[in-house]
Amino acid sequence: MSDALKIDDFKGPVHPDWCPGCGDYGVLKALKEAAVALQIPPHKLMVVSGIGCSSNLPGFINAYGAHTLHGRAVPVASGARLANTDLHVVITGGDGDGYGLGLGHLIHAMRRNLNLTYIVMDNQIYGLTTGQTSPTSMLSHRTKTTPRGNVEQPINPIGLALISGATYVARGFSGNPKQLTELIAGGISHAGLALIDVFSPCVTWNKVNTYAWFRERVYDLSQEGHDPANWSVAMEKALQWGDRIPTGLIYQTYRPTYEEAEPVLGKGPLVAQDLGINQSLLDQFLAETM
Amino acid sequence: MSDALKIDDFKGPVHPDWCPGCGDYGVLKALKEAAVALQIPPHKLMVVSGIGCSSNLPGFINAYGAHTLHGRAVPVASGARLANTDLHVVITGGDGDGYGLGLGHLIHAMRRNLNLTYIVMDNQIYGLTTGQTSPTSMLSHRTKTTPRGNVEQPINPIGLALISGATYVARGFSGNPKQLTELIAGGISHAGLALIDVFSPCVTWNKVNTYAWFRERVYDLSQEGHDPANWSVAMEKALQWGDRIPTGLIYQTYRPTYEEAEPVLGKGPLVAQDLGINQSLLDQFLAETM
Amino acid sequence: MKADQSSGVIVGIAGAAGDGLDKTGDTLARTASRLGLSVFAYNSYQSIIRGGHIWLRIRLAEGKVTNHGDALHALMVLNQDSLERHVAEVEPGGVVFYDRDRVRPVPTLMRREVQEFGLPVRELAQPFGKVPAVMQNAVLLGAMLFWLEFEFAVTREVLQDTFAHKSPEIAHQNTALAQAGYQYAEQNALRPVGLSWDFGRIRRPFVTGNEALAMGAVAGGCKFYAAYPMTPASSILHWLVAHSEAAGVLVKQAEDELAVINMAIGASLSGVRAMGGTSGGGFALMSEAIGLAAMLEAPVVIVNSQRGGPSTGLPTKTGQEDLNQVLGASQGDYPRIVMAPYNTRDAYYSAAEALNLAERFQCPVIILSDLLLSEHPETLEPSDLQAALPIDRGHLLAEAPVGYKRYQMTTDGISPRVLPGTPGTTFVAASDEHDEEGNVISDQFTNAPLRRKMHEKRMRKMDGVLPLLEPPCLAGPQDAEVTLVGWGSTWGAIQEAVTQLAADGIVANHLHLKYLIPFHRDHVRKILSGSRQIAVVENNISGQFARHLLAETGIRPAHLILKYDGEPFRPREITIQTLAIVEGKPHTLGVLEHEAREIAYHHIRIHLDDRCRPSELVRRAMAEQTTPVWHTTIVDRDTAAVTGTLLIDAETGATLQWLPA
Amino acid sequence: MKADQSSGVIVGIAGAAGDGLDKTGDTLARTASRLGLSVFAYNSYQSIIRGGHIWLRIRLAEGKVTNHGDALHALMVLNQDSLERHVAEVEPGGVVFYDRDRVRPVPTLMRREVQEFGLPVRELAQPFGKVPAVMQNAVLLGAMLFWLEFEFAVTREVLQDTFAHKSPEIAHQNTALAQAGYQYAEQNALRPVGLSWDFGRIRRPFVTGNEALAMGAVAGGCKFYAAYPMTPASSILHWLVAHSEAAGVLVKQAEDELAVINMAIGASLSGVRAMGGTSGGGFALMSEAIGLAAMLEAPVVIVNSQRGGPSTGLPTKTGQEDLNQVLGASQGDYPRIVMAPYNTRDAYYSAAEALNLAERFQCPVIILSDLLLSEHPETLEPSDLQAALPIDRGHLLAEAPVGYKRYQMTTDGISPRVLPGTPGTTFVAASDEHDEEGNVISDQFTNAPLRRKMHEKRMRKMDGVLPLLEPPCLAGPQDAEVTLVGWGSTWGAIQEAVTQLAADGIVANHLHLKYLIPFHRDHVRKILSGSRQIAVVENNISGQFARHLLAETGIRPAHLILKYDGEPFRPREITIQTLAIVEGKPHTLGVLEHEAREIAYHHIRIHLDDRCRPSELVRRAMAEQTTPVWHTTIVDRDTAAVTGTLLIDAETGATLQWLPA
Ligand SMILES: Cc1ncc(C[n+]2csc(CCOP(=O)(O)OP(=O)(O)O)c2C)c(N)n1
Ligand SMILES: Cc1ncc(C[n+]2csc(CCOP(=O)(O)OP(=O)(O)O)c2C)c(N)n1
Ligand code: SF4
Ligand code: SF4
Ligand SMILES: [Mg+2]
Ligand SMILES: [Mg+2]
Repeated sequence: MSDALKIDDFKGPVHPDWCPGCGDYGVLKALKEAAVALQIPPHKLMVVSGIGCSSNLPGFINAYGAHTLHGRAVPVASGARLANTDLHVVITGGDGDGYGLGLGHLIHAMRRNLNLTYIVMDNQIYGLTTGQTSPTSMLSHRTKTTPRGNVEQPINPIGLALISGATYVARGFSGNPKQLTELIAGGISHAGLALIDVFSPCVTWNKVNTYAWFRERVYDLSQEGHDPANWSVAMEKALQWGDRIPTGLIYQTYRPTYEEAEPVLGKGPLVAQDLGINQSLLDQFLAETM
Repeated sequence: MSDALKIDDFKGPVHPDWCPGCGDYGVLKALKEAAVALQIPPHKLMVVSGIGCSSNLPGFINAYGAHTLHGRAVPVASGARLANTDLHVVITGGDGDGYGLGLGHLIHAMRRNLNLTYIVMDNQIYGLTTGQTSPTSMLSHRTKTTPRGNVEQPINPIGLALISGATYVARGFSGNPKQLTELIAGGISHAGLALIDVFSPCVTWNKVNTYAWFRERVYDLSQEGHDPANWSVAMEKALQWGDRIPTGLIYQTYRPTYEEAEPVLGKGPLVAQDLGINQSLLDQFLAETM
Repeated sequence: MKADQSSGVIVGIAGAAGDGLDKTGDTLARTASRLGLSVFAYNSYQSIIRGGHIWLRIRLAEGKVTNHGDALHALMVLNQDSLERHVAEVEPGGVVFYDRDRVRPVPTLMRREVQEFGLPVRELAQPFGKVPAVMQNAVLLGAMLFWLEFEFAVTREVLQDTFAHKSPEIAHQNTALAQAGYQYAEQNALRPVGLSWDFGRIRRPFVTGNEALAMGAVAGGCKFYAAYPMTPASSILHWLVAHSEAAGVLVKQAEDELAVINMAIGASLSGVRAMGGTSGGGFALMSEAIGLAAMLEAPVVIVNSQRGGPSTGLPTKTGQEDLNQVLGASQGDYPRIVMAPYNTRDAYYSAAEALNLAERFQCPVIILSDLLLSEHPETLEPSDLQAALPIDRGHLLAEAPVGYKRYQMTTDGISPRVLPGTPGTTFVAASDEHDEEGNVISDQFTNAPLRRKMHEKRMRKMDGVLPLLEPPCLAGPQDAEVTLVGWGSTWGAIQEAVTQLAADGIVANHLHLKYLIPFHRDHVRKILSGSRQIAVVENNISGQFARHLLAETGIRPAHLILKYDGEPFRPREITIQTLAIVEGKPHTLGVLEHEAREIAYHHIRIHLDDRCRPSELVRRAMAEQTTPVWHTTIVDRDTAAVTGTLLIDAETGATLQWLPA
Repeated sequence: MKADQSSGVIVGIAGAAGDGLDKTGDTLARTASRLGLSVFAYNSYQSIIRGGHIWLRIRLAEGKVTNHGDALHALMVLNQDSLERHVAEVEPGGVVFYDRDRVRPVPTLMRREVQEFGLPVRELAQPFGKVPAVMQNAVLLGAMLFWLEFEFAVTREVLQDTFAHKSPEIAHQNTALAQAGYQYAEQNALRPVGLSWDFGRIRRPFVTGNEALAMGAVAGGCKFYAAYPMTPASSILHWLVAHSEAAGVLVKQAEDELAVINMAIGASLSGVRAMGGTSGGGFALMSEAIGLAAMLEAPVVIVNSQRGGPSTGLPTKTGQEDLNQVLGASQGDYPRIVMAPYNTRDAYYSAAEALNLAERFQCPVIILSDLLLSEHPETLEPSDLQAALPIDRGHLLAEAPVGYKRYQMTTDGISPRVLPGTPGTTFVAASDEHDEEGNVISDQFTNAPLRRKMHEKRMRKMDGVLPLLEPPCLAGPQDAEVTLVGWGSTWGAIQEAVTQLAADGIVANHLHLKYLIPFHRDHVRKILSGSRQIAVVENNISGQFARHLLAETGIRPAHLILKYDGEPFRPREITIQTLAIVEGKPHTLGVLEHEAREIAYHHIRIHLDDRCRPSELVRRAMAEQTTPVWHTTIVDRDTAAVTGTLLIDAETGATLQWLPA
């Protein structure tokens, strides 16, 4: 036990560049705690992000990582995972990144059911670009680009996940680190795609959806006897918003992962397989054409 | 009544280039019939498509049109509609176009609730590119790119529409032209975004989801006392697949359209508004900076 | 040009999509190939699944042929439209095969001494039960085989092999039909082509550029291929997916091209050789991530198989129109390598080479192919494709040294790589500017000098590339009258044009570029400085390569030989333009008679019914027009009575007016 | 360089994001502007919302200034890091303002004769109640105003106007704090700058390039603007959304850049003037649709405001790195226009001109801006921006003539346009190749000659563009020793460099290009043929414009003056490099002492704690190294005791080794 991994083993090379009080600190901590709980060595963990305040996370944890393009973390992570199924691949990013530009990839990834854990730091705003409306900004929210209030119905990430075939669907709150750690650890352990939408307040640009705002509203599904195996109930929970907002594991199910269905991976991780071709196989390929 | 519009008024300049028996013929006909039913003059109708067999439709109807990029019909149509709210803007395209490459745009358009009618000719295959798997190809479907059978859970367009805030959600079958005409006319009349997913068999590449396959399974919701105002029931219908597949108007509701919420459109269609600025307004803008 | 053994016989098959002419062509090509002939085929088709117009040309010769050639010696047409489109192309001494129940010859369109050979297809097919329409081509094919003086037994074998997995029934039926046509030709005194073939009987692979490229990728260690279907790149995906397990390549059809390249980059970051394929529109979508790969220093190979643009353009037509796009892809400056394989064999080796270069220099490598190269099949020599290729993984470490820095600022710009999963270190590959360890310097750690040095480090990698690439060399005599400069798939046609020019008494030479970035600046400058006249040959309207050449070498080619109508060059087109250059004749963009005729056909197809066709065309000045006009008489197909006159602007190509008779 | 009225006083304010220094700077700039001075400010900031390092420079002068200048005459620092980063830059005779409770001066870093002026901020703020940290800057500002010899009353007015909408309370508090600083300076014998300002007291607009461009778009009839936030284009979106109703522009924040441009194209098809804005990465995503606009002949204007790349690169830093990308955007050849405004005033007119050109030629127009031009504010003359601009909608018909063809093949390539909604005709705008009526010819109607002529028709439009664009002209004497060639936002710095060179006895002239496509080939060739030496000045590593120049004119500039560290050129940097060129001195990429110092600071920030800093640097050859090394002594901030030595490669910039003492 003495060489068990501790949280300090995941300490990143630099201090985060987030504003003091930013919700993303809580997510970073919970991710580290989850890695500790699962005893994943840093070199087996790969954290992939897009662009945004939240997407800076990979730089702040001791793990392999990729900090890619705005909206493209999901396909990069998908490739990384397919190429090396020995890695635990976690995606971290923002609501703009994941539900705006990257929405199509996310839905396709969910129906594909790759073994990925996707943590969205959902602050309902574009943080890094200084406070524009985001796909999860609430109706009437006045932001830099909606001075008269947002008129587009926000994305429902939980509902989308449920309808798109995600096999692990959860919502966390960075004000509840214990629950968040469990949700993330659960997501990483889960065989299949896990989407964890996390309320992660932007203390600088979002003056509506603050810690206090969430504290008044969130409740923990696990304390209300919620059955995460029941899709219909999960969908009901997905629709709940307002005075009471559910958090916790909303839905979990099992179906074959994409990796399991891919015969080429039967021979082990792609990265460890042989390269090239021998003449007899090439001749066989050529013979087909004659 | 003598100068009422007839179906021949919508006859396009050329004969469609679809394969004989393609489901898209039925959709074209139904669209024309709907225009006749609504007596929309051809010059007030604008049909926008992406790329695919189905997306060739605008060329085959007498109306203004745009035949754009694969997956981008929705934003082009959105711009066209915002710029001229006197036009009825109908989007026509395929499942690959709309639910593959274009999925993100679609979901954002649905939550935006622009007054657009989107008809997806869903043949569960990529027709024009010769038979690859599509986002709606069923599990196990063997296509050119899934020789061992598709392993990705198909997109559920109806469910996605419901969760994304579409205000008119319907499913048609090109084998049932009467119903389809009504659904399209209903969609065009509807104030807000209408998504009409149409089973439109590809007789060349999809040997599974044929006319016969659908005929055995589809039923008409309107004949079963379905209440299209009930979201939860609509969601149940969205999940129904297999022996019985519902068609008809699945869900309809009303909320302000984007156009209604946009103050600049208060002065009438953008295309008819004045251009330029006068010196006093410019001076006012400049004064803000001094 | 008459058919002969060495320059070959060229046969054409024309019909509509869905007529099954690809199968017919395949049977012919395989028969020839099994007999030991070289084959080069090119299929000109449209973006339509059924109907439209398909035009397949197959060139057969004893020696290697590198393009689909100029002449047309035999034509098989499956409908009237096809006959009218192509019959005028048949060389004197040639032959036209058709089903006389469906097609009526138009003698006025034919050149002299062309045999008309109509077969009573329905009657001949009768004895063999219910025969689907697409199978009836076999009757015409049989006659053509007789004309070609091929042994029927070989075709029988081919048909058996082809349909073996379907049913022996179908194989048998096809064979019987072809044989009926063969015999009918024999019995009805069809005059054969008259060549004394020396059949080598060596079996040769008959592969397309995409198949070769896919096999080359496998040989080169590609383990991950992602794509979204797009003509003309799709068949790489199709081949790889079909051979995925055997070849050990994980193949992923993604939701769009953005996903394609980003998945490939992800796979590359994890350490496998990854590739993606697309055409111009998909490449445009990928362009942001090309820069990402460069910034992350993730090796990745992207194939852009070009087609006619701009935009959706001509999805099933060829072009070399994406050079500008590839040169400009993505924001900022970054290292990358661009190569354009010049033939099918080269496509195989290019794929493997690209994978090596990508890993060696940890940067994106782009393979610029095009529809011609991607899709045309040709026979290769059995020894052309060698399986054992060097796999150079570059500076890849199995273990992380102490103090390891992923983006170490080295003198050659190459930073040793360890892969995620390696114990003892970690790093983040970041798209923001970063320090040697990968920490971003776009935020709190802003640092102008570090940025400068890291930017230089990346760019410095390019210095190492050129020495590894084989320099171009001049084919033909140094002191030729004209130097033809080409790149990519035009190689075969230019090469043959040089031979044709020699026959016309003009000494030309040929410089062909495969590597576009980096560019063999000094070599090319040296070679071209000895040239008397330079003409760049390319398949686009603006001379994209000529511009690149100027920007790289300072040499402005005096002449451009361009083609941008969607069709690949025929050698003779290059020859004719070269002759005009040598003779100092001006090049005009005016509408030629046969082009005006085609424009008239278009008007008829859209606006007049199928019962008429253009007959005479006269070019005239008109009072109200500053430009001359083609007066095109349109006649009834049956009665030849004049239906009216169509006026076509002989400069702009505009259809000006339709004057009914 | 000493401060003077005409070349101006340059003050710097340095701190962290969130320190409120933008407000402080704004108050200063507005005060100066209201006094009648010209102001040019440049803010160098990072991609971080709080913390990091912000570096704002404000140049104040009686006459117009066109750039942020070279020297630094006064410095206000809000934290220790900022002091250490910038104090060495303060000119002899200058002054440093700081809060003496938070910042400690480092005399060894300072140049001679620099006044150290620490204020007891906490104490001075005491009387005014609970003052938020960000407001305490006002105290330092007050002292600076005294030093500048500005009238305090004007600042009072500015503060009142600025905070009027918030609360009179805050306005009052701010004023009191500033006044306290002002008085403290007076009482503590701060030596003022010593200029006898001639305040013109003309109020001038103080606008950024993006604001000017947004206003110009409104003046030019833009009715639809779509964007997705992206630095440095975002503030166009912000300005337009805030003024949307007043200006009558429908502004749409879309879900991504693909949607942005496609929405703009849709709006354009419906007939409104539409524009979109982004930076390089977003432009990459748009590139497919740029070709779409060209193919549909849909007028659309896209602003690409460049930042440092490649990839995410330096999101808040400037660069001119996207010229290649813009030249290469999208597959195929197609007509388009590219222009790069050269200053704020020009940004206004460029937007309107771009909208006119787009409609006149029915093609995409790209405006290449950059972070410097987009974000820096400067004072304009009140008459600079004229509201009444010509709006040329090109060949737009209100009614459809009989036989109307949307894509008519005209001699100038421009086909008359009718808009959807017009009775009497209909057409489809198709991205596939099409005939004059818009019917696609990529399918059943395949037609090579029609394709050729339609492709030529589109491209022919370009012939009409150049005559409408103002040709570039040479500034300065014809027979100068060296010609500086620039494009876009570098105009101001190059202009001033020419003046500086004159002072150094070197006659230089200046050719500045605004229009990049089409290119004034003949004009430029003629102008440059008279040049003795040509140096291209640009903000990128590869000389993208120099390559373009060569490709367009055949002229290869002998020299490149490049900067690619994210910062805009200062005039003196250009002057120095020009002098080196004239003197034939070689340019080296080696790491200079101050750069090695910054690299050492980076190492300290990441690996050592904040208690040490670099002191002496010595450049030495080392036995094991082929390249020389900067031996950097690191000392304790408090005790100045040596902590260790850091070795930095003087060629590559690599941090080689840390040797603790
Ligand atoms: C293609 C592209 N478009 C736009 C941007 C600019 N951009 C950077 S971050 C961001 C949004 C950030 O919002 P979110 O993803 O919610 O992250 P947050 O900062 O709120 O954590 C945007 C628009 C970009 N980097 N790339
Ligand atoms: C960016 C881009 N990628 C790929 C293509 C190639 N492509 C054309 S149509 C098509 C799919 C068509 O499928 P669908 O939308 O379902 O239409 P269908 O032909 O089945 O009606 C594809 C992949 C393209 N035109 N553009
Ligand atoms: S701006 Fe918002 S999201 Fe970004 S670091 Fe600050 S608090 Fe967090
Ligand atoms: S390929 Fe399929 S979808 Fe396309 S036209 Fe033919 S039947 Fe219709
Ligand atoms: Mg956010
Ligand atoms: Mg489809």
